[in-house]
Amino acid sequence: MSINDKPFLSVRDLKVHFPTDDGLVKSVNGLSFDLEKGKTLGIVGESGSGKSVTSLSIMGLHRAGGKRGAPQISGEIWLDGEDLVAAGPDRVRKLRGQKMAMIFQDPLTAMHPYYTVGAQIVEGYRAHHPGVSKREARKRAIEMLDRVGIPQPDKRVDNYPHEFSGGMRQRAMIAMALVNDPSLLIADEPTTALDVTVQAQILDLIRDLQKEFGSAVIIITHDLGVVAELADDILVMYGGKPVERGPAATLFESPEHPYTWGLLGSMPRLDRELQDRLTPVKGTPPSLINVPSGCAFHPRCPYAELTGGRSTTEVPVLAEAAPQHHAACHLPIAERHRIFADEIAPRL
Amino acid sequence: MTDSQTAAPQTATVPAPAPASDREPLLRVTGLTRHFPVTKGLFKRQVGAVRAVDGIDFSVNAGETLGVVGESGCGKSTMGRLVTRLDEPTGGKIEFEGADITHLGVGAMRPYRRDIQMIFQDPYSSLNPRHTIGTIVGAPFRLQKVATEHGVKKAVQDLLELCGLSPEHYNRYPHEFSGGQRQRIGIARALALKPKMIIADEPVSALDVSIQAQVVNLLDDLQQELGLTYLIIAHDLSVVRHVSDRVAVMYLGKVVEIAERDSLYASPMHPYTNALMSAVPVPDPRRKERRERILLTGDVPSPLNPPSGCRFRTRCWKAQDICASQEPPLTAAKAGHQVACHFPENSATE
Amino acid sequence: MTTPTETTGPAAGAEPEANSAAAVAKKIEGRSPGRIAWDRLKRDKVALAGGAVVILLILAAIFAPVLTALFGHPVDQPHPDQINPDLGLPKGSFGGINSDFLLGVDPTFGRDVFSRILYGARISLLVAFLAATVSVLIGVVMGIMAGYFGGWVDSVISRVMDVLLAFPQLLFSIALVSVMPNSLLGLNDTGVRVLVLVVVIGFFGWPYIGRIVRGQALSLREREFVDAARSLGAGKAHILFRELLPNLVAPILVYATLIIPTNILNEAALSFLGAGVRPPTPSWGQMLSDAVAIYQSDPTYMVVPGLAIFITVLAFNLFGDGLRDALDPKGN
Amino acid sequence: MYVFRRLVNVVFMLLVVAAVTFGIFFMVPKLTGSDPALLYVGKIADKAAVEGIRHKMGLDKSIIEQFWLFLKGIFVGRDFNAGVDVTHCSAPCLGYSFKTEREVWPLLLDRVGVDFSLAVGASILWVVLGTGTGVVSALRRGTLLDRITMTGALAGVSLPMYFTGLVALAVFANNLGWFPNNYTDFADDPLLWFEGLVLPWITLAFLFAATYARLSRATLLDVLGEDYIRTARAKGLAEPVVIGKHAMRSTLTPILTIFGMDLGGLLGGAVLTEKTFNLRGLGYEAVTSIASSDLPVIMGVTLFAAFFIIMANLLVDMLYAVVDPRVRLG
Amino acid sequence: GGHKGGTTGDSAGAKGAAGFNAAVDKVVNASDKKGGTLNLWSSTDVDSLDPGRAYYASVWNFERFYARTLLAFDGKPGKDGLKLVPDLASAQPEISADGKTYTFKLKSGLKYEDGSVITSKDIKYGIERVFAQDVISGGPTYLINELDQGQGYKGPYTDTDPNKLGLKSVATPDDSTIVFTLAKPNSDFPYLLAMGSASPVPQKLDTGAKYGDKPVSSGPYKFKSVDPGKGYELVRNENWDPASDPFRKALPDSVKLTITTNADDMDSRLLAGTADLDWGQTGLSQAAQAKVLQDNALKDNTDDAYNGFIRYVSIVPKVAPFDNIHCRNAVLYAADTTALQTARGGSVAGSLFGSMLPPNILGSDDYDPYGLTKGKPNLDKAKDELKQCGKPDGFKTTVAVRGNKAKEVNSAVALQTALKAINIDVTVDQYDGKLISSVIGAPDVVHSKNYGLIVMGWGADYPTGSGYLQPLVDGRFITSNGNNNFSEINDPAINGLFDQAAAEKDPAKAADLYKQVNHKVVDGAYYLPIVADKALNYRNPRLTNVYITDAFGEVDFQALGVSDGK
Ligand SMILES: Nc1ncnc2c1ncn2[C@@H]1O[C@H](COP(=O)(O)OP(=O)(O)OP(=O)(O)O)[C@@H](O)[C@H]1O
Ligand SMILES: Nc1ncnc2c1ncn2[C@@H]1O[C@H](COP(=O)(O)OP(=O)(O)OP(=O)(O)O)[C@@H](O)[C@H]1O
Ligand SMILES: [Mg+2]
Ligand SMILES: [Mg+2]
Ligand code: NI
Repeated sequence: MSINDKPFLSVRDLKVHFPTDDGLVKSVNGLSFDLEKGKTLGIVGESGSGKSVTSLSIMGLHRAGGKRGAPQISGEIWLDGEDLVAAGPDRVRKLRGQKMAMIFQDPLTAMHPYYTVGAQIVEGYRAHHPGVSKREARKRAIEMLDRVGIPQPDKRVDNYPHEFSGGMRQRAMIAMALVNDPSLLIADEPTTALDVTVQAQILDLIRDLQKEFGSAVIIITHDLGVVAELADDILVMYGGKPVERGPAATLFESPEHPYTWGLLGSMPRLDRELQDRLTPVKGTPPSLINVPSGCAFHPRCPYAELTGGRSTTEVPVLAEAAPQHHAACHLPIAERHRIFADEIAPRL
Repeated sequence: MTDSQTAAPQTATVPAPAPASDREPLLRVTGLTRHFPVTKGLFKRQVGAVRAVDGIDFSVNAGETLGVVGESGCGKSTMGRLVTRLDEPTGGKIEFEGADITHLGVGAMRPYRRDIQMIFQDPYSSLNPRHTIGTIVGAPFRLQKVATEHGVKKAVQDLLELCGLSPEHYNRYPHEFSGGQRQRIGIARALALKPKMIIADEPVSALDVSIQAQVVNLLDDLQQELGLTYLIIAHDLSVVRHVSDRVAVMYLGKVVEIAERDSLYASPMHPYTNALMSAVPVPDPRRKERRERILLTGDVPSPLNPPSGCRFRTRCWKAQDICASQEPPLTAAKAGHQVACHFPENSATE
Repeated sequence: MTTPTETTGPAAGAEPEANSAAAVAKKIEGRSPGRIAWDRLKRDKVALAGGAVVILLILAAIFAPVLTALFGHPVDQPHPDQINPDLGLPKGSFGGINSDFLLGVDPTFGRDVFSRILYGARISLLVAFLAATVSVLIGVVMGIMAGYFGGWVDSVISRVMDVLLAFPQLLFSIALVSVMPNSLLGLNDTGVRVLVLVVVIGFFGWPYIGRIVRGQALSLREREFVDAARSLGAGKAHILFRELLPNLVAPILVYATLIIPTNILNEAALSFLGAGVRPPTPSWGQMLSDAVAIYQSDPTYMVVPGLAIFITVLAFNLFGDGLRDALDPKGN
Repeated sequence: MYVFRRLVNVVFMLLVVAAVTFGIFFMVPKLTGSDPALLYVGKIADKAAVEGIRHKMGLDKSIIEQFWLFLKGIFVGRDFNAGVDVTHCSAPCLGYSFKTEREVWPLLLDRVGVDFSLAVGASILWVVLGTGTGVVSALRRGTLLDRITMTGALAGVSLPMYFTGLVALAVFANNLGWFPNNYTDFADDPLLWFEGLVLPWITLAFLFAATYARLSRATLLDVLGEDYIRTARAKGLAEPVVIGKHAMRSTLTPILTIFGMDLGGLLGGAVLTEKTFNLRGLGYEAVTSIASSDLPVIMGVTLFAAFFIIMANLLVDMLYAVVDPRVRLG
Repeated sequence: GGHKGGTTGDSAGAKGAAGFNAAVDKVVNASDKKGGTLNLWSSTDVDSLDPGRAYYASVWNFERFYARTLLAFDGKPGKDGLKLVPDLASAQPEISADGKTYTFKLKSGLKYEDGSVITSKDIKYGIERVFAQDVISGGPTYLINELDQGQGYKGPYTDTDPNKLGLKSVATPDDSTIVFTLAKPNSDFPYLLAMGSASPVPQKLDTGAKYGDKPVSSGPYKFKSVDPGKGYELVRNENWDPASDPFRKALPDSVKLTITTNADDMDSRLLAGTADLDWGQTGLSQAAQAKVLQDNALKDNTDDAYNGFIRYVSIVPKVAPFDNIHCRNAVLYAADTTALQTARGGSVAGSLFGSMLPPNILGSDDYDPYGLTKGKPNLDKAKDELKQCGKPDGFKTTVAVRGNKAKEVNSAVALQTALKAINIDVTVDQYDGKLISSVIGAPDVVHSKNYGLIVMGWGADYPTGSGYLQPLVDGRFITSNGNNNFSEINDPAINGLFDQAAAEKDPAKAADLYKQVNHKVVDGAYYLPIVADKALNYRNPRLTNVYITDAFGEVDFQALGVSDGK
């Protein structure tokens, strides 16, 4: 296969396992997806479903070496024709910040408290543009701050992170991530720490910037509203595995997996009629050490019996349910559609 | 499909919010103020004050749920702490069942504590990690010296069951439970003394989406069953819509709008409420292009030095000179809908 | 929108919902926080070794008379035959170590060093433990009050701690020890010295515990369970001692174990400076102090008490370190 | 303004220390029924002689008056009667030693040189060695090297310094004869000064380095878990930059704090070191003055020691504000 | 063993004169070679260089370099050094028949270092200074006791006399005559005048309390530098006339006294030959001592001489059951003197001694009725005495000991162990060593604390029987504070013997009286002598004219010279 045939970002059977005292934590256990330039992928899933671990794996930010905390990573991560899992740490480091960049959830802790915002942006720029002078880099930093909508960027560039408000910090983080025009931007819960009104500003900003730079974007969140705003494609994760993947519109319109139904049913929505009761997913998220046998969702799945026992024994694979729309569920497609139409859709 | 999660019986209908007028308010708050002094220097000279809550009025009727929304730092939690008397108000008055409880001391307040209970935001920090569930849920009985028919243990186990937990959990420690279960424990504790009113500060915001719904349903069911009155603080407008009968919107220590739920969500009058609503991301990709969003500029100003006049004017697209000089009072714009704005939207006069 | 502040640990949270019939994988035994710490501690072999040495030392100190009777000679009995009368030094090399005197004899008198080390351990451990108790008691009460009440209470207590830490405490200890009468409250000379050492070491040690407890109390105060207790009508005493104190047990235990080796060093230092218990009651620091004058001619007499102090302190430190790791919530 | 306020605070703390010290050492002779004057008469105590000495020492005045005179001496100086004429002891005057009848202030200035020499050399050694090993073992966490250095550090913390010092003396001074155990003033002969202090430096540094190694390792490990380190890596910075620039800066801040305290403590007298190595610094002076109830010297040493500790604290706080922009002094 | 120490071999071998204890009663390396620097070292600083304020024996010894007195101890080894010879005085004093008036004539041409003449008024002024105890404190006060005679003289600084010479008992009819009038005869009076506190001080140059910073020399050397805590340097005083001086040799060109902080360092310098003599003469440190004793070449350069101290245990008859002499006897018989000696550091640190008058004082003898010098306890006799005392099953008592003196604590512990053998249960009570005056020096305290036994030591301020014994055993010397007669002996017979001796002009006869006092004290079982103290001191082989004078129990500093002229 030639390089050009490959998608810009292609993750193949990614497994990230952490050895701990209590056992092997299978944080990501067989994840595959593709992402093209200019497209946005939304990854949703509950806390602990392996979203952050996935993004850190792509960035190569898991700690290598040593005994504790270093995960066992297997599978392939192809970025622009290069396998990041196979590449050496030095190579990945060169790509990091330049070709791929990341925005973190909590901008306050993600910035060094002792250095000015400007200095931290300049540093990222100069790391990949060794020839650039400090003054030029500073100019670039001011330009980036301006670009992300920070007023008076020439003054603010010399502020420390704690002197910024939450929204401004997240903007500064974005400026820092975009300073080298990365072609892949990963945003791990970029707005969770922010207020709705500020969140709206930031989401707008990300969308505009993506249009402008044409980069590929992965947005990670547990808020279905946020992905609906931004994503072209959506990947739903449960217990370290993808359970459903598809274009945003279809996924929201006709979700295939009972877990996705659960997610949609459990959130009150402003855009719908008021329901009397929410429909929660019963039970609690699974242990990643002792992942339930078969379908990891089966202990919480109201339809597990309908699989004729397969759900407890057989691990479902992601199978195409509709064009470009895949789900990992033992329920026959027809059955799924029936249940959705009869029981779920009316309540949503 | 029935929800097997909760033991409480289900009701098929949405309880229609009764008109506020014909009920006696259980809780009435007038001019409530809390300023946190900012001190400086050797002699702790006061150089200013964080006006966290700056004169708010509202009342909650028996059996209803008042939802309070607002952005981070607008004073929601402070308000909640004042009402539960965990904090001392700087000014104003809090009346519970007609009695003034504004400045009662620990001892004098104790009897009222039975009637006013609280559910906390963080299911991790609100349970003492060194106490067993039995101790935690049984604490109200011991502290209030309430005699129980079959002993505290039995009472606690009943409560656990009521909240969808197993009585066997009696001797377990909080760290052995998931977030949702812990929040249930917190709720069981709040219910122990059969309170009349429960104040919940962000009761579900620390929970995962799939768990959040379980807790919201539980709160609903308990209200039905026990006839509770809720004051629920949250920043998630959708959750608030789901649980509340009436909703108050706060901005920088002030209530800017307070209305019946449907009226508020259908036709918000304060520009800020409008902006808030439009900012909520909607989980529907088809709607994203069609929605017109009101994007606010800038951040919430500092409560240390709030803007003059209308506090929202610095971010308001409708602001005029009068907004800077005159503070708009909270007035009833229509039945069951009060707003504090010089130029309210969706109003008859517009 | 949710703000997961903490991920539910998969192991801890894997408890199935009560009435959800399907059980999630492994059911975890209900373990109390103390039990968890103990399980962790059990895996730390080094800490366990330290703990074992500590226990042995305590036993040795308790049974010093028995051990002396079995393997040594009475503590205060001189053995002039073991001493070179011209030099006042033990006969034979290595401080007179032989099959009869396992650790040799002390210069001048020829008393059995083995017995004296054992009896010295009694003083060292007694002073260390009692002083730790004093420090912990004062430190916890002061720290918890400063941390919980804040305001002027905190200011006053913190200032007192600052002043105490700025005091040249060794000097004070020496001064106080030197002016104490030889009998007090019905105690004999050694009793008085021990009492003074305990009071002095314990008193100057409390600010360290106080600061830690204060810091912890400050952060615990912000935890919502304190508000929860208050909202149930709990009084101050209940909050301080029923809600906060159980959460302070871990740091207190850790710092108590870590303050003991410090106290042992302090006691030895004071004895070394001549402000400890008085001869003929043996103590390790005093033996070292005696050894300063003659370490060139009788190095064994310096090495033995030195090693005794070292091993004891090391064992306590190892154990304390392990305990800290085991009780540290961040540890897993 | 901040500095001024802190300095007022320093003076206040010193006054408290002075008052308490004065009170204690004034009361002690009263409690024990011993008369300091008796200590300074000759072998055969004569009533008149004792009276004379008591008057000369000012011990016949009330405690308030004595303390007042003491304070006056510090701020404006005071007069002493030397028999033939009155001598003025100019501020800062800590009085005259009862025992040697030398002025206390110059005596302490002279003594502090020893502690200064001790502290400077030892602190350089221990900071470099301690943080160095701590950082290396944090970076090599879990390896054999880490385990060995940390066990070594724990051993270092557990060794009483008077024992380490004696062993060092026995081996290096006595057996090998490498370093003389003798202090020479820097001004007299820098080389001998250096040689004489090598052993005390190493002994002290060994003790402190162990603490610093443990502290810096723990702190660095904490810092390495911080989000901003991950951010630095995400920017594609080379690992040495991440460690050297981002992690180290945060690691050094808490180390700075205890360094200030330790240095302050050492400057105010290192009693055990001085006794072990036969040095005559403030610590020695303190012990001997207590042994001889020499109140003016006791007061002087205590104030010196407290001053250094408090000033070190102040300095650390101010440095902290320089290092950490989040800290505002106000 | 190998010879690790310095380079001392050649001189010891070459001259052959030296040897262990060679300087005790002989002059080692007698020579008149002048020049060079005498390097004295000390690990303790001087208490004061002001002759009126010094009390250290070594300073008194050292004063002979710069402070002359009317009479002075002769520069001779051993007992010969106890003889007083005229120094500033032209001859021995004229003593009146009633023994109360002493008249001295000064030599002519005596000068201070600045060339001014030394007059009898300066001597009187020097003596008067001692009366100003609020300024000139710390020195011996015997002269006040003898000369005040009820006048209440407060010293020259507050003297209303225009010439500040208001002390009535001393007259200076002219500049070369001085007359002392005593209240009662005292044959020891000349010894008081031989103390530095009776040396002349020129009134013009008196700086009061600070005089010790620059004492004005009347002797062969004057101070070049005074650096307290560090060192002192003496250089020749050109205005000193050797012809006027009966014994001083003044051999070296300069004398340096270096104060070190480190006794070990000093000892290694001594052994290495870079220091000449331990100025304090307190003996080598234990490490150096062990080294020296194991190496004969080094040992030849040492002297282990009596220093005039007796270490003893006072037995207090005022505290029961020691009111019964048999109980006191029991202690004496049960004492294991070898163990007690070992506790003090072994035979080098002192020899067993049976009585209470040290060997360097006239009248001392080998009296030992209890057989203490045999070194073994006599338990049978002890038990017998116990029985006679009515305490056959033993009793309890307390021994008081200074906590800061390791050797004394060791002694107490050794005594405790020894007495256990006859069931005397001894509690060791350590008191703060600086509180001697108010603890064991206060009879009330001794009684209330039931101190039956007190460990102490004593050395004479002037080498006569009364100088040594009177403070210890004369009942009239008992004071309520600062008492030295711990046993509170108040025996009219003993007191009378002292008076007799004071009136006795012939030293030999006086010595005999002191011998009687000594025997009476020993027979009364008031004291358990432990050892007659000795100190093992090292002398640099390059030193000349080394000998130990019994006057100070130390090497006579002023006689020393250096053979190599360096
Ligand atoms: N270093 C590590 N060692 C052990 N387990 C780890 C480690 N890092 C992550 N995990 C585990 O991997 C699982 C997935 O974590 P991840 O952070 O990817 O979740 P997430 O989906 O991002 O959740 P959230 O929404 O809370 O951010 C979690 O159970 C977590 O405990
Ligand atoms: N104890 C306090 N001292 C000083 N200021 C305080 C204190 N508590 C709260 N504040 C300030 O009061 C304001 C309101 O705080 P509050 O916690 O009530 O806001 P909130 O609406 O609950 O915000 P969030 O949504 O973040 O919980 C904030 O600016 C906060 O910084
Ligand atoms: Mg995450
Ligand atoms: Mg809040
Ligand atoms: Ni509802």
